[in-house]
Amino acid sequence: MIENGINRRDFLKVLGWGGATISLSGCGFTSIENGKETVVSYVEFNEYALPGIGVYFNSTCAQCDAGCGISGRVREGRVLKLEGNAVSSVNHGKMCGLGQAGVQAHYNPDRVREPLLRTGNQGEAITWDKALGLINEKLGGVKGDEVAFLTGGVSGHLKVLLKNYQDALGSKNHYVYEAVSPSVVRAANKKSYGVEMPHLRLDRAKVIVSFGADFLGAWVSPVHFSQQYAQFRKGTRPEGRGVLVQIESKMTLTGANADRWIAIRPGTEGVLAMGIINALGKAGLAIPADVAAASKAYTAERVSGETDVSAEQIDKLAHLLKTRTPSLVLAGGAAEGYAHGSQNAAAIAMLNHVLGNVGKTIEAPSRVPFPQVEAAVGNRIAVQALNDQLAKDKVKVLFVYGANPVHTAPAALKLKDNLKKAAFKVVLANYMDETAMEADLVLPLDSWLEDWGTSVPEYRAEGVQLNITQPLMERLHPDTRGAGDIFLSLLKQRRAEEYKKHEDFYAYVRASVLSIKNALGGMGKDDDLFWDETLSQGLIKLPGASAALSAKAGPNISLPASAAIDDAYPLRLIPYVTPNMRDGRNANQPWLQESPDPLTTIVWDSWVEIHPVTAARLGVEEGDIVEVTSRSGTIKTQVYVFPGIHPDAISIPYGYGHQALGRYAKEVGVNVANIMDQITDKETGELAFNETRVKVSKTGKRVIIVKEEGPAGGQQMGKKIAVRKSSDKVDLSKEV
Amino acid sequence: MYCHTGARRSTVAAIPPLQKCIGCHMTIASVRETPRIQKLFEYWDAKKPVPWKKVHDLPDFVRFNHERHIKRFYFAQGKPVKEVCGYCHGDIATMTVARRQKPLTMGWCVTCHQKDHPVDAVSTKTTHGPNDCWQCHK
Amino acid sequence: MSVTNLLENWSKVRQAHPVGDAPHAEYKWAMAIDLDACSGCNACSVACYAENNLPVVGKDKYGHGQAMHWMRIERYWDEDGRETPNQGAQFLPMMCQQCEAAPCETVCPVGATNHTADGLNSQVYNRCIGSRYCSANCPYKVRYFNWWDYPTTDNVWPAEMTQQLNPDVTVRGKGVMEKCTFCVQRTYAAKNTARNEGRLVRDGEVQTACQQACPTNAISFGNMADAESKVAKQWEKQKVELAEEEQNKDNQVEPSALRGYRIFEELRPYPSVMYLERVRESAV
Amino acid sequence: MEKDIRENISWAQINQDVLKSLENPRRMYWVILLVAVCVFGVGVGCEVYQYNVGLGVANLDNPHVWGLYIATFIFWIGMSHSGTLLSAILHLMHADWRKPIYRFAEAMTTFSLMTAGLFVMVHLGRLWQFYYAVPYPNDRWTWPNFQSPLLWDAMAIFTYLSSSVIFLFIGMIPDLAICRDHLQPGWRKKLYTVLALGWEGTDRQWRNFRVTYLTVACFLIPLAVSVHSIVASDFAMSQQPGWHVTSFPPYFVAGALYSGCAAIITLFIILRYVFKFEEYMTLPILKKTVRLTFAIAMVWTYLNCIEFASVWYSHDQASKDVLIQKATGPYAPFWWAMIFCGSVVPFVMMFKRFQTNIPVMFAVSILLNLGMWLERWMIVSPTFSHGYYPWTWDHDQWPSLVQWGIVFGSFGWFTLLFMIFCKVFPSVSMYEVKEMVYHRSMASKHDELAEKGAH
Repeated sequence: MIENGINRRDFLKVLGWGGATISLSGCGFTSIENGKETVVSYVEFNEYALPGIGVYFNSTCAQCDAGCGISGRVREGRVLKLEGNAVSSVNHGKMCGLGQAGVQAHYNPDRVREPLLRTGNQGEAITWDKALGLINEKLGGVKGDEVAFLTGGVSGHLKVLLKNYQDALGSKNHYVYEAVSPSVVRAANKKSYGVEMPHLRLDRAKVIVSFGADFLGAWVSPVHFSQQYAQFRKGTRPEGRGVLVQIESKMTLTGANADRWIAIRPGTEGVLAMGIINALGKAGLAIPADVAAASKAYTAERVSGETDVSAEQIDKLAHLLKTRTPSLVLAGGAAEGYAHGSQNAAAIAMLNHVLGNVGKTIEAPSRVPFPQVEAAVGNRIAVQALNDQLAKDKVKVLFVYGANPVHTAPAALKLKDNLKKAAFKVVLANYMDETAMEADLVLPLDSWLEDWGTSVPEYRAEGVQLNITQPLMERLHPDTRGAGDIFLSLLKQRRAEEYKKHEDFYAYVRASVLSIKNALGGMGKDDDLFWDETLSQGLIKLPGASAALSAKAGPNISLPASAAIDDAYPLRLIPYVTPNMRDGRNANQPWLQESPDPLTTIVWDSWVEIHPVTAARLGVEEGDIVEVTSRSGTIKTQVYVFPGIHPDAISIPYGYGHQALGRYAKEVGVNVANIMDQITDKETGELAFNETRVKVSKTGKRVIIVKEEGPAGGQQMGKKIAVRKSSDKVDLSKEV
Repeated sequence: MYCHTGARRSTVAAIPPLQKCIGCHMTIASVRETPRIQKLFEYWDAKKPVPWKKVHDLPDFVRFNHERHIKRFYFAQGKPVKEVCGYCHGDIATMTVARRQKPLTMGWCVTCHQKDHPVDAVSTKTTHGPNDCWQCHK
Repeated sequence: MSVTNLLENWSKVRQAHPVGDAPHAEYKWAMAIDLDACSGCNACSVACYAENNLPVVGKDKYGHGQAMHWMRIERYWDEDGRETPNQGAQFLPMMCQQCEAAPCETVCPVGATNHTADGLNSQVYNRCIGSRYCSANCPYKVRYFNWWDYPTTDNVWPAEMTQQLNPDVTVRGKGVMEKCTFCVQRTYAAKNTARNEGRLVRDGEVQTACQQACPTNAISFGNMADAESKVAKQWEKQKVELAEEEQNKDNQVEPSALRGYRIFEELRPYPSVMYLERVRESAV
Repeated sequence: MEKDIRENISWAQINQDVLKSLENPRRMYWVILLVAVCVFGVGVGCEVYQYNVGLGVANLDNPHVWGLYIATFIFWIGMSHSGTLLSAILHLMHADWRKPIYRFAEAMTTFSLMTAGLFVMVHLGRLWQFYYAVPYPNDRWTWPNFQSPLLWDAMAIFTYLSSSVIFLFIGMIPDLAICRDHLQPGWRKKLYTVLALGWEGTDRQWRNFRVTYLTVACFLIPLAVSVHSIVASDFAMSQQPGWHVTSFPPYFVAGALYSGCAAIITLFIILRYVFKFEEYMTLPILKKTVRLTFAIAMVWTYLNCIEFASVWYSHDQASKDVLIQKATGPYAPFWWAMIFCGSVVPFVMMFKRFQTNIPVMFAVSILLNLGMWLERWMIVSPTFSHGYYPWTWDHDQWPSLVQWGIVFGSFGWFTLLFMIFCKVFPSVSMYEVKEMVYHRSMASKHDELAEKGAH
């Protein structure tokens, strides 16, 4: 349906803003006025667009890294709304709120519109030639290992290009940073399953026991898991309705949907896992000798003492797991975020082995046939490493793309100061975010609805798929460019010969995809035809053999005795990764700010969740402004008394409190990263998210919290509104 | 219907692409030099879209579906184009500069939606336009 | 001139299906929402903002209860006094229930809200004079009033944002009431295509924005007049009768094992949305 | 008991006294007028602001969509009833003590109706589209919704307003003639000449006059009752807890008469002072009015109890909740204040010594009005903040200054109209007072004769 990029750009020509601007006069005037309004039409023919009728184009969502396929409704050359791409194996035509808000990333009024060069404290607009020239000049006389790249997770051909550019510069320092990535679990998985990201089958499990994996909210690939979850809940499926047990210290969205939500003392997840294994053994489940030995010490009494989970609850759980197989045990953010996170994760993984879930509900992912396009997944250690390099003055030129460490990394790192040591910092950005503010040169990026590209999601839902990103609309601002285009032109500075055949990134992507056409199942197809099909699909499914799982359970697990109470800082801080904000990169999209946090229903601000008991002890009430102090710093925010949290812990949402980014994000809430201690997981060296210990003190100020929930709170006042049935009182088998 | 191809396929009739205007006007020597046509060509050379004035402009909370009306009166009942389009747009053919000849007010629309029309050329069955607010108000 | 018109069409304007004498001819749009599938993720709500040009009101006005979310997710806790909510929370998506005998319709002084032939509760923005009686009389409180002039003085859509506005949906100015329309612009388009092909709209051919987004397929929407549609089947299986104010299954001696129910049925608005009760495992 | 009025006032004296009120009132008059103008100005300012910015400035919200505007609207409608009560009902009952005071009571009716009408407008979100609610054949072929109590309201009020204006005017004709004949030439004389409709005082004119007056009076009474019943049906016909009460129409009517009488006492005292009407608005008349008010107060209290009881013993839990919330929730202070002002304060009026004590009665009448205003507010607001749907129970929305400003301003507007009226037209009906005096003197004469006859 689409010939090639050049025509497509024409096709995407916007047909008169008319529609929108006029409709602003929405209600009110009823008269019919001659010639008051004007309407414009295309200059040239195009057989695709029929004014008044929406056309759908497929592309890939870039709001998070899950890589959902999208299908954008385009009318009169403007993209109006995003729907899920039914073909995509990640989201099967579905979408989350975060993705829906993608159009606001595109139309955002606070986007950077032209290259900005720092002069003093101002950014001075310069031309692209000047900007690129400047980079070239700054790179002159700088050794390869003095050049560093800090990016978010990259994959596909952009990754290839980036790699080539680094090679061209002779730089080995590519730091891939993801503030909220499940990196500890990856490592643990690698150990106990042989792969970092096994393919999970929630839809096959009869029981899911999740140690703080918020797979419905913000964990790895929420939309995909949500769909599996829907299957899992169906009473009509052969396994019957599945049972979800969520074990965590702070209730996540997934926890809110669990049949049984178990509040566990922070950090003792591993202990509970071992306790369950022990209980399973007692219940008569055959357990490998070494494992049994390892778990023997974890008696019900000890475990319930340490974890704060009652003994009979543990037995019930063991019984359930024993009787209903296959089951699936997940280790998520809550479990991994401690100095002994790896141990927790390992213990939990062992539980899977004991229950024999490996191979049943935990499958091997398919292997990506072209490793060069495989996702380079980010972690938090990257930014620590870079920070050390900067501190040691090892970095002269720094490129930043798709990451905002100044906002997301713990302030304890002093990254902001260390950045100053790098002589020349280039930031590729959509907004003037905190990191861009530190830059010497800011290069304005296309929005992902204007850009070309390919990507391979890290979590491979059903087989590998190469996602295509393509423009749904012509550039809003003439002077922005795609990251691909930028790196391509930078490469041309180095390897002109090699790359001059690629006019732009689009041409490069097209050429490279077509070069492996046969491997992509385009055997014998005409290039243009194959390309058009690819574009109209928005993705290519890759034939991929699945990797092997090494089903070995490492019983050597050393869990620390439950940490002693710290009197100075008695409470545990759990930074909450919300479904809307995630790491806060999308905070400037008003829909996300205004769509309430599912659990507290708070909007437009951050808050600290405190258990009623703790609140009573501290003498605070809802709306009190409190100081939350850790060893690394202090922040002030409003109290929300919340039953869904362990009394030993408090929780503050992550990703708020921007100091830049734009009108909808700036000064909204507080940044919890400012008080996170730089404590790392012993094995992987990853930042331990939940290790920070804090104390809470009143300031005496009080506000009325702005939230969706009214004064009646979660009460139904005896009215029959949201009703719940117990599973033994309902017959689901005959439902449609 | 040669120019406003949208009329039979979409709710909006759509202004034809400039290319189409040019296509004919290239060859119509008689008016080729008149100032308005000159202007047309200026836009064409500049490859700029023409900001046409809306002569038949409805309020933005009203939806008029060209397709439905054309489908019914032209295709089903086989009325001549002149009449079908003319009913709302007047006799455009005779205008150098289009003018609005019909009131296009709600009452005016309703007068028709009250009337009974034959469903198509052959059948004797009649029905009148829908009376439900959401047919036209959006 | 038009007193006759008034008298003739009165019944059309004031029809109350199915309690009235006018049965549903071709279409009766209805919904079923499975609370056991709903995870409360808010995707539907955001999708609604995107589809229906809903204004973002900002913190202050949200705090004043002037938010404009046509679809809101409500979060309830157990009320049996357990110290921790160890059964999780209870989410409920609430939007206009498109009542068949809608309390809002009868009270509007100018008849700006009416019942359409396909069983929707229409709201005509330009007819509304803002007496707010409809909202006052709505048991679900799902009608939202434009307290401010969001498009202009409040500048809710600055700069390029206006280009995202959906041309098929009016942008409401100050002083009018608005509410969920079951995405009437979509059903309208679907009916249009269907008519071109001389047929009725097929089941699944048209989706509401919320339904299309919902990652767990908790929402199903369709034509109740078509007995083969999924929605019709669900209602039928759950033994929920659109035209009943009290369901037969609830009068049995032993409690029904079915999950379907409608909110505030006893007030006799005959809502067109059926909810399916959330299920909680008894074994843990 | 002492007399309502001296029998031996000469008719000329009456004319003179009353006509004086058109010429030179006390200075207080001008003070009041000035204050009224300022207060009204505030109201106008607020309304202009609200019109331009949007109703949000009133600090209403979803679902709390109605506030003081509706409450005050009902309050003013209520005020209007007493005029009819005094002039029409008492007229038919031949209670002739009403004669000196019914004129200004009628004026009060008219003007409070006008004020109420304003609130309908102020309340609208799109005032500029108001004409949509008016049933007239239009090019859109559309009609308002005849099912909506709000529409009945509009119609009832308009009818009531127009007929009470007519009633007021007819009742004035003979007096206008008197003014015409006694005033020096000037714009006023012209005005009276026109309005007097060439009244000569011939028998025929008097006969027609009596008949017309009687007819309109009879027409007005059912109207008055219906108007407030319809206002009541705005609520009673809705489905909301706390509104859906069968006894609302009588309850509202009683409340209306109540606040009306209270207002009459207030104005009675003011006029008596400002226009030096001590001769005519005598304490005995005040006493009668006070007693009447007390009776109505008790009726209202009774109906209040009826309402509570019917809610309490109904099976409608939601309504009960609303009632409980009224008495205990955020609105409790106002609710109890209403009970106090409406049902406790009136007992002061039981005592003879207070019934004619002007300062006390003034204070009491003000309190009663306050109570009645609170009553209206307590009917409107709590239901919103505590309706069927718990999730949307809102934080009690405190009305913004704009809302208060407009309510405040309406009092200015009313006083303004009323004061101007009293200055331009005779606020005491001369011819009826003459009748009254005449009858009284006849009566006393008759007694004397009777005594004579005995001897």
